[in-house]
Amino acid sequence: MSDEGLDGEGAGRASRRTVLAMGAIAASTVVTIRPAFAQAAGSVMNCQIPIPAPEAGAQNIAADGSLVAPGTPGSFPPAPRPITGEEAKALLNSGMSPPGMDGQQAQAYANYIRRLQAGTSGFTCYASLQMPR
Amino acid sequence: MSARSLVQVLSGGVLPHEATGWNALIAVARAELLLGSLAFRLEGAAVPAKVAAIFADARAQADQGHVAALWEAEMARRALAAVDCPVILLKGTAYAAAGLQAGMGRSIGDLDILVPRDRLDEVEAALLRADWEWVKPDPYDDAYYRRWMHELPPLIHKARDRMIDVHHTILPLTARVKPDSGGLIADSIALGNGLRILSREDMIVHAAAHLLADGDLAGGLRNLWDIHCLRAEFGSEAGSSLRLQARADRHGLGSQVARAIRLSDQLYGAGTEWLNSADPLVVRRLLARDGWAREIRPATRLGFYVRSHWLRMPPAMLARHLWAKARR
Amino acid sequence: MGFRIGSDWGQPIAVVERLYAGYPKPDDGIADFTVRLEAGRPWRRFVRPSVAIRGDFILPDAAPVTLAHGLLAAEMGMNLQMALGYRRHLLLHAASVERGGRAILMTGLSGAGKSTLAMLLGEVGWRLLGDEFALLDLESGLLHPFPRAISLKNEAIALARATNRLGPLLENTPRGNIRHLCPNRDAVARMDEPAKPVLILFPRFGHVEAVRPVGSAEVFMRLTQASTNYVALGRQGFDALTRLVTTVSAKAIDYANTAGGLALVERLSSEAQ
Amino acid sequence: MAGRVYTADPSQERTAVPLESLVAVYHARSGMTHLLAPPASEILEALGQGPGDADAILARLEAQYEMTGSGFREAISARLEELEASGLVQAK
Repeated sequence: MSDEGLDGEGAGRASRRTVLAMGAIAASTVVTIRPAFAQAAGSVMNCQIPIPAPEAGAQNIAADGSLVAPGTPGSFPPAPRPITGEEAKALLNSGMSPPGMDGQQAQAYANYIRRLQAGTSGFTCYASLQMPR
Repeated sequence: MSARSLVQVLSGGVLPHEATGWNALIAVARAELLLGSLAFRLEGAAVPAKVAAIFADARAQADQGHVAALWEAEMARRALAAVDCPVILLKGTAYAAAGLQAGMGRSIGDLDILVPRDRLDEVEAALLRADWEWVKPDPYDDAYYRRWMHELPPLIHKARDRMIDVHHTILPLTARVKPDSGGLIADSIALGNGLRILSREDMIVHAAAHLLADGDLAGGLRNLWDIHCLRAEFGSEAGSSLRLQARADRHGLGSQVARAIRLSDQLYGAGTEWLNSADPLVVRRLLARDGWAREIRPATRLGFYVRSHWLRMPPAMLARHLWAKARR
Repeated sequence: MGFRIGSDWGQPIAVVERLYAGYPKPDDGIADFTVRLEAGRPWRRFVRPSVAIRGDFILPDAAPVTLAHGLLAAEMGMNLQMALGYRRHLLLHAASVERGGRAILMTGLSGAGKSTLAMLLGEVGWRLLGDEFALLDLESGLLHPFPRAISLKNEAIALARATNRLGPLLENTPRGNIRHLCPNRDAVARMDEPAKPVLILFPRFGHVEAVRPVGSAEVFMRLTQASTNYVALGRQGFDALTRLVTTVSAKAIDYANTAGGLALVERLSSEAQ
Repeated sequence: MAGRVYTADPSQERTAVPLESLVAVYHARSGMTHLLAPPASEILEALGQGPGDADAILARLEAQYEMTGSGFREAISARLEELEASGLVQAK
């Protein structure tokens, strides 16, 4: 079973040999299927992203989305309410600020969302917005 | 009280005889992460067809979960091969790898491994080279973990999205008892695939430590089921309970192990052991779920939350830790 | 498949019961999943009541729903249990319809129009198998019906003709206005009757009409990402999905309006093997 | 110089289904599915003859295929690293 599908087998010994293109060194040739439950779960739910995550404590958000101490110049206070999945989608895809937030502040939040990692509040929501289907 | 019904069915008691009872049993088993264990325990029993289908799904899910968990252990082994230190599997992965009854149907989340403390830096570097990364770069957490905990801050694998907890002992350094971590490693057992597991006694000691000294009792029913299964499997060997108690004493965990054994007997075994005065409160907390799997008695839970923290670290640090948490 | 829904309020339960009045009761009363609709905080039962969606499986980032949208909360709660907990079949986030024993699977981004197409097809001689999830049998390769209420959004609401099967209008939800349409009697009566998939479509609404064949590798990749349990099913999932994508043809279709979309689906289905 | 020597799990650990120019591989040991593009699938296949380094793989591929492109050895090494990260092969 595992030998099927590789056009080399048998054909290699035939008179006309199969061509194998080696491709560029940097080209990726192995893609692993990842679980997609977050994407699909997000598509059946409304989700929200608290900024910052409650577990991060009382911190401000810098323009690049990183967390900084309150009062850091150029940083923005926590979002007054969680950003909904729909708002996050509009913000990330077309730069549209959620209601009640100004442009620079919203961009800092957008960068925060882009930096979310697994295990952080809001990550499954962010992941659910990612996968084009 | 439906958690009680789960415990009774797991220990061989009568099965529910109507739908309400089954619905409650299944919901509570899911909430306590014991549905897979329950499904294996009742494999072949006369249950309604719908229940049999749910159990078959649960067994298949547990089996596939074990494939993924054992694979994660194998990938950790490959990543750490160059470090050349003993790598000891803990908890669910260890039970599954060793084919123990405690592993039957058990859900397995993160990969937990134990390595010698003086090799921790090399282990960390090797994992980072093999595409594990820090879960959260929070300076407080990081400093806290490194200084006080019994493990590295959790790492997650970039491609496989699975977490690894790298332990160097089985209790936080802040706990008043100091387990003999050298003994844990010296007496560990090779599995023949390049990985190791704790000795039988240490496995039970670790499960007990995890239950009573290192948590707020959340997930305690599963933890006690682990202990019950481990003892049932190991206990037939003459003198084992004496050996177990001696081993527990050596780690400074004699009373925790004794209590875990009392509780597991009370819940899953003959139930004849005399209960210490604090035990009923623990049992009450462990069984605090109704037929909709809702957590009941929040006051009890809150009490235990504080208590578990008190056991984790000396009081002055407790205050600091709570204060840092409260600011979040 | 059965769900047990508990709620801190009577309203969501009453609306669910009304919408699904024509559905058979589970014969043995044993639920596959439990859903709980709870007040996130005790006072939220009374003050600006908001419904937290809980149950056997929960999503940590789930946004609470206002009590006025209790039906939505119940539907989301059930969908969430399926998405996170279901293992009996390969679960695809797709709509599906059947006629003459031949089924069409439609999957795509939310908003691509699959629900609307499935709803309209379901009213013109096709049997609705499901609007949100398609269940692919791991052994037989057949699609099992899962005919729950179709969630119609915004402009699509006006397209529903069978007003006696509509649930309440839920205004200003996070996804706009939503109204649920209960599938017709045929879809409900034959919910135990599976069908063989013969065509996979990736519809896209609001574009100039176009049809593009989609190769098996792309279909495979897209369906793994449209499935919540593909990875969890292991070898069985792999076998079922590779069989589906190597035996059933797939097309990406763009359509400008619903009439054009319906005509396109009819044409492609008559051409499919 | 001799490169790192790689081995593949026995072929019964894998199920492969061709999907046009790609191959979908189910790896029973990990429970994971990988989609392989050429030449990764051919390299995996070549390892079926036994462990080998990039040079050995190159020789096996040259015996079977008309190779096109350039920098074969480097390309093979890069593919082996990808396969190693996926767990389908391991370095000995």
